[in-house]
Amino acid sequence: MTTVNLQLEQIKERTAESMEEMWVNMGPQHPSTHGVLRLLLKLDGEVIRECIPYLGYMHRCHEKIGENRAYVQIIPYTDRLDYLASMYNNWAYCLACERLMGIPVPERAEYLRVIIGELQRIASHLIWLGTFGLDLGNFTIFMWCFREREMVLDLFEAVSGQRLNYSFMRIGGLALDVPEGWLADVKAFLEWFKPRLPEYDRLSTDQIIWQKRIQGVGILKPEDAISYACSGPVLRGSGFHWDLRRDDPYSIYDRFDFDIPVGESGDVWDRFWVRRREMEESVKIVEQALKEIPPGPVLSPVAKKLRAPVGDIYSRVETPRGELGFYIVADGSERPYRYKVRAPTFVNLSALPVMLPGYFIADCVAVLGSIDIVLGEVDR
Amino acid sequence: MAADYAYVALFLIVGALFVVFNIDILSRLIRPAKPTPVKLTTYECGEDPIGSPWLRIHIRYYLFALIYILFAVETVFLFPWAIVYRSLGLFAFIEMVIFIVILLVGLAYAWATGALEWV
Amino acid sequence: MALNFGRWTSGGESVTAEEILQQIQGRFGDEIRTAEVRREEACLTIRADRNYEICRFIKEELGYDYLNCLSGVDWPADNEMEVVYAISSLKQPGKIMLRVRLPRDEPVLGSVVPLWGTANWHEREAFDLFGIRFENHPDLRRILLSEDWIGHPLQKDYQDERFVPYPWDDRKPGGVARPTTA
Amino acid sequence: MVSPGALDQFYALFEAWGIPWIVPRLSIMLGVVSIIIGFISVAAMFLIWWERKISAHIQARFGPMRVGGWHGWAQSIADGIKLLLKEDIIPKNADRPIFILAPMVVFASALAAYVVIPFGPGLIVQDLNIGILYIIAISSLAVVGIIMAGWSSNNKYAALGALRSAAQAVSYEVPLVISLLGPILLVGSLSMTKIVEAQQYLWFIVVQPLAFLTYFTCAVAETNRLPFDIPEAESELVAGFHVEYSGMRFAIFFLAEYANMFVVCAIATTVFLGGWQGPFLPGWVWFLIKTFFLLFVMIWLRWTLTRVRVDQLMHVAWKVLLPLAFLNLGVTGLATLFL
Repeated sequence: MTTVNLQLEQIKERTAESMEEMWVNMGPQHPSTHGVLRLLLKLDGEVIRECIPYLGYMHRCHEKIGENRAYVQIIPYTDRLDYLASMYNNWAYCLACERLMGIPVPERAEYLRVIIGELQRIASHLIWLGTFGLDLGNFTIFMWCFREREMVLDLFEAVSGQRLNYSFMRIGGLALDVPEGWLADVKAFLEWFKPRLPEYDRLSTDQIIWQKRIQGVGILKPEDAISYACSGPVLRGSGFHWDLRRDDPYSIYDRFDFDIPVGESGDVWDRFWVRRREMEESVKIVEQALKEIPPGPVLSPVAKKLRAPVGDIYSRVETPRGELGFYIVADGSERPYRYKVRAPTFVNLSALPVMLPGYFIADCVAVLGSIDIVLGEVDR
Repeated sequence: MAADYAYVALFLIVGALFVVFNIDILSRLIRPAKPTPVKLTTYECGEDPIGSPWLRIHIRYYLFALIYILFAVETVFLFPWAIVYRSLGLFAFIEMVIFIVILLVGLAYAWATGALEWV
Repeated sequence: MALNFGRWTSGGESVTAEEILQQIQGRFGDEIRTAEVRREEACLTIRADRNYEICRFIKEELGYDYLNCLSGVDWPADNEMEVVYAISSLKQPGKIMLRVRLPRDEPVLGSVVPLWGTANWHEREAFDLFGIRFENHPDLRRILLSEDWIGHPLQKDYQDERFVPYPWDDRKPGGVARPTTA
Repeated sequence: MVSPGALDQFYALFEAWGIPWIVPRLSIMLGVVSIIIGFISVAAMFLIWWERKISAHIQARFGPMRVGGWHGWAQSIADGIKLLLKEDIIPKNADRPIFILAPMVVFASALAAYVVIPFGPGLIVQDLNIGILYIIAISSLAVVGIIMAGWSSNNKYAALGALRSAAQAVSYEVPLVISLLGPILLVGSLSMTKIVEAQQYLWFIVVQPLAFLTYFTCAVAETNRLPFDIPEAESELVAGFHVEYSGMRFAIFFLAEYANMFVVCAIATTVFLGGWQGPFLPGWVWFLIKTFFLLFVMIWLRWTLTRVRVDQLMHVAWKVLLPLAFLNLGVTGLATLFL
C-alpha cells in the first residue's frame, strides 16, 4: 500500500518548506509509550502541533483466532487482550457468551466474580498510577504501587495458579471455588491497602509539582468525549457521571452501594483523580461482597461442547479502562462466526490526536499516560 | 599570578587526556568493535528519522540568551563591587541599587511582554 | 462544570425499542429491509445508499449519540458484507443495532466520521481487515496491519500458509468453506 | 598539602642534580592531579552505589545485594568494568569530531573545578584569589560540552535535550551567582579559603538562609538532577543529549555528572556550612561529612519529587528564584551597611 508512503512524502515536502517544524517519531521503542505504540509528532519548538498514531506493532489476529476456536477455547486468548486486567476480560467474554446462550451463573460465582473483578480493578489502577508516576519522573511511587499490586497477584495466584494470565472464569461461573481462608486473606489485604492510599497521595497528589504538571493539560472536551465514544475514567474525567456497573448493570452490581467519581474539566488531573478515587470505591464494593457472599456451587452445569443459537450480541462491561464490548455473531456451530472486540483503550486512544495539539512534549507523556493504554488490547 | 593558573591548565589537559586514555586506549583494547549498518543508524525509537534535527532554532530561545547576557554582564560588575562594598559604604549601595533597578525594570518588561514564557 | 448525568435524565419518560423502530420507519420506511426488537434492542437492517442520513437522524433527532462499536461481518454465502453499528446513548436507555448489507465484490459505504469521531479508527479497522471502503473517510488506510500487507484477513476466504484452521469443521452445509492450509 | 619550605627543598634537590626545574614541579602537579582524579573516581563510584542503596530503601526494596558481598559494595566497580567492555558506537550521521570532543569538555571542566575546593585547612590544590568566580565560570563550561554532545549526535531527542540544557543553564546561572553574592558581600573576598575562615564563629546558612535555598535549588538544576533533569528526561526525551552515547563515552558523562554533584555540594559546604570547620574531627572529615550530607539531600529529592516541565523550569528560574536572590542581596547590602 502506498498511502502511508505517500503521506510520508508529503510530510517530507512540508518539512523542507518550513525549517522550524520537526517531525519526531515517539515510539515504538520509547520508554513512555507503554508498549509499542508509535506517535508521529509535529513539533514547533517543543510544542506539539499534530499527532498521528500508528498502531499494529503487536497485532496478532486475535479476532481471526477467535473465529477458529470453540467458545470455551477463546477464554485464554482474552487474557492476552488487556493483560493488566485479565480477570475482567475473562469475565466480559464469559458474560457475553452467557447472555448469548442464556446460561445462568450461580450466586456464589457472581459474588466471587465481583470480588475478583474489583481486586483486578485495584491492581490495574495501581499499575497505572505507578507507570503514570514514572512518566512524570517520579520513580518511587511506581515501586510503592507495585508492592501492593504484588499482594493482589498473590491472591490471584492462590485461586488460579497464575500471576498474570489467569483464564479463571468459565462460561457459566468459575473454574474452581476459592481455597479455604482466601476470603479472609482478601479482607486482610483490604485492611493493609486502605492506609496505603494516603501514602501514595503524599508522593503524588500532595506535591505541588505533580499538581502543576497535570492540571489544565490534555483537556478532552465533553463533546469530544462523546464523539470519540470514550469510556471509563477518560469519559468520567470529562464530567460524565457514567459507569456501566450502575447504568447498564450486569452481574450483581446493582446490589452494592458505591459512588462514581467524576472529574470536572477533562484534563489529566481529572482522569488521574477519578482513577485514584475509584480504588476507594472498589475497596467498598469488595467489603460489601465479602459480607454477603453465600455458599454454594460456582459453576452451572453446562454442556461440554457449547453451541450458541443463531444470532448476534453486543455485550459490554466496565473494565478498569472503560467499556469492553464483545460483538459475537453465532451461526449455530460450536465456534463464533464473527468475534469482534471493542477494546476500550483502542477507542480512547483514538481521541489522543484531539487532546495533544498545543501542549508540550512533556505533556504528551502525561496525556498518553492518563489514557491508560494497553497495547495488547489496542493492537489485538 | 599567572603561575597560579598552571594547575587550571594542567587539570583541563589531564582531564581531556584521561577521557582519551579511557576511551581510546584502555577500553579499545578490551572492547569489541563489530559495527553494522543498522547499529550505526540514528536512534529515533526504531523508525527512520524524517528530516534533519539540525534545523533553525525558534527565535524564542534567543530571547533567553539575550536576557542571560544582560544579567551575566551585570554579575561581572557585581563581583568587584561586592568585594569593595565595605570600604565604599553608602555610596556603593545607592549606586548599585540604581544599576540593579534599571536591570530589574528590564526584567519586568520582559516578564510583562511574555518573553519569559517557554515556547 | 460537571455535567453530572444521572441515570437517564433526559425527558424523564423512557423510550422503548418499539418506539425507536417506529420513528425510524416513519422517516425512512423505504430504506429499511428488516426491523425487529430483541433483548431491548432495536435491530434494523438498512440499505447502503442512505446510511449516513439514517445515522444522522439517529444521532441528532433520536439523541443516540454514542457509537459503541462498528464491526464488519463477511457473509460469503449470501455474497454480501455487513457493517454493524452498535449505537446507544448516555442519556436514555435503549440500544440500536444498525446493519448495512453491501455487495461482497464492491463493498463501499458512506463514512460516518463526520458524525462520530470514534468511527474513524473503527472504519479503518473494517477497511483493513475486511476491505470495506468508506467513502469520504478522511484518512482511510490500514491501521492494524502493515501497509504492504496483501489481502484482508477477516474475509472468510482469506488464505495464508501460516494460518492454522480449526481442527473440526462442523459448519453446516451452505455455510462457509473451511479455510485451507497451503 | 605539604609545607612550602619542604617543597622548596625538594625542588632544590633536583636542581642540584642538574635536572631542569620544570620536572620536579610538573611531577608534583601530576601527582596532585592523579590524586584528584582518583578521588573523583572513588567518590563517584561510592555515590552511585550510595544513590542506588538510598533509592532502594526509599522504594521499599534492597538495591544491589550480591556483588562483593556486604550490600553489594562492589556493584559500581562491576558496572565500570562492564562499561569498559561495551562496544563504542558512533552513529554514521553524527558529527564525529564534536561527538568525540564533547565528553572531554564535560569531564575536563568538571575536573578543573576541583582546583579550588578547600578540603581542609591547607588542603586545597591552588587557593586562587578569585576562587568562587573561577568555579562558577569553569563549571558552566560543562554546558558547552552538553550542547556539543546533543548537537553533534544528529538526533532529534539529543538536539531537544541540548536546547533545553542551554536554556536551563543560562537561566539558572543568574540566580545562582547572585545568591552567592550575599556571603561574598559579608566576607569581602572571592577566595574559598577566606570564605571558610570568615565562618569561624557563625555559618553563613544562619544569616543567609534564603541565599542557601536559592543556591541549592539552582545547584540541583545546574547538575541536571531531578526534579530539574529535563535535558535528559528519560520518559520524554529517552536520554536527551547523551542518547547516542554508549560504553565508556557514556560512562564519562555519568562520571562527570557525579563529579559535578560533588562540586556544587562542596561549594554549598564552603560558602554556607562553614567548610572544614568543626570540633574534634580533622577538617577534611568535617568537610566530607557536610558535603555528603548535602549529596544525600540531593539524592533524597531526586527519589521523592516529580519532574517539572520545561516552561515551569523557566518560570521558577526567572520569576521566583531571581527576584528572591535580588531580595537577599539587597537585604544583605542594607544590613552590612547599617549593622
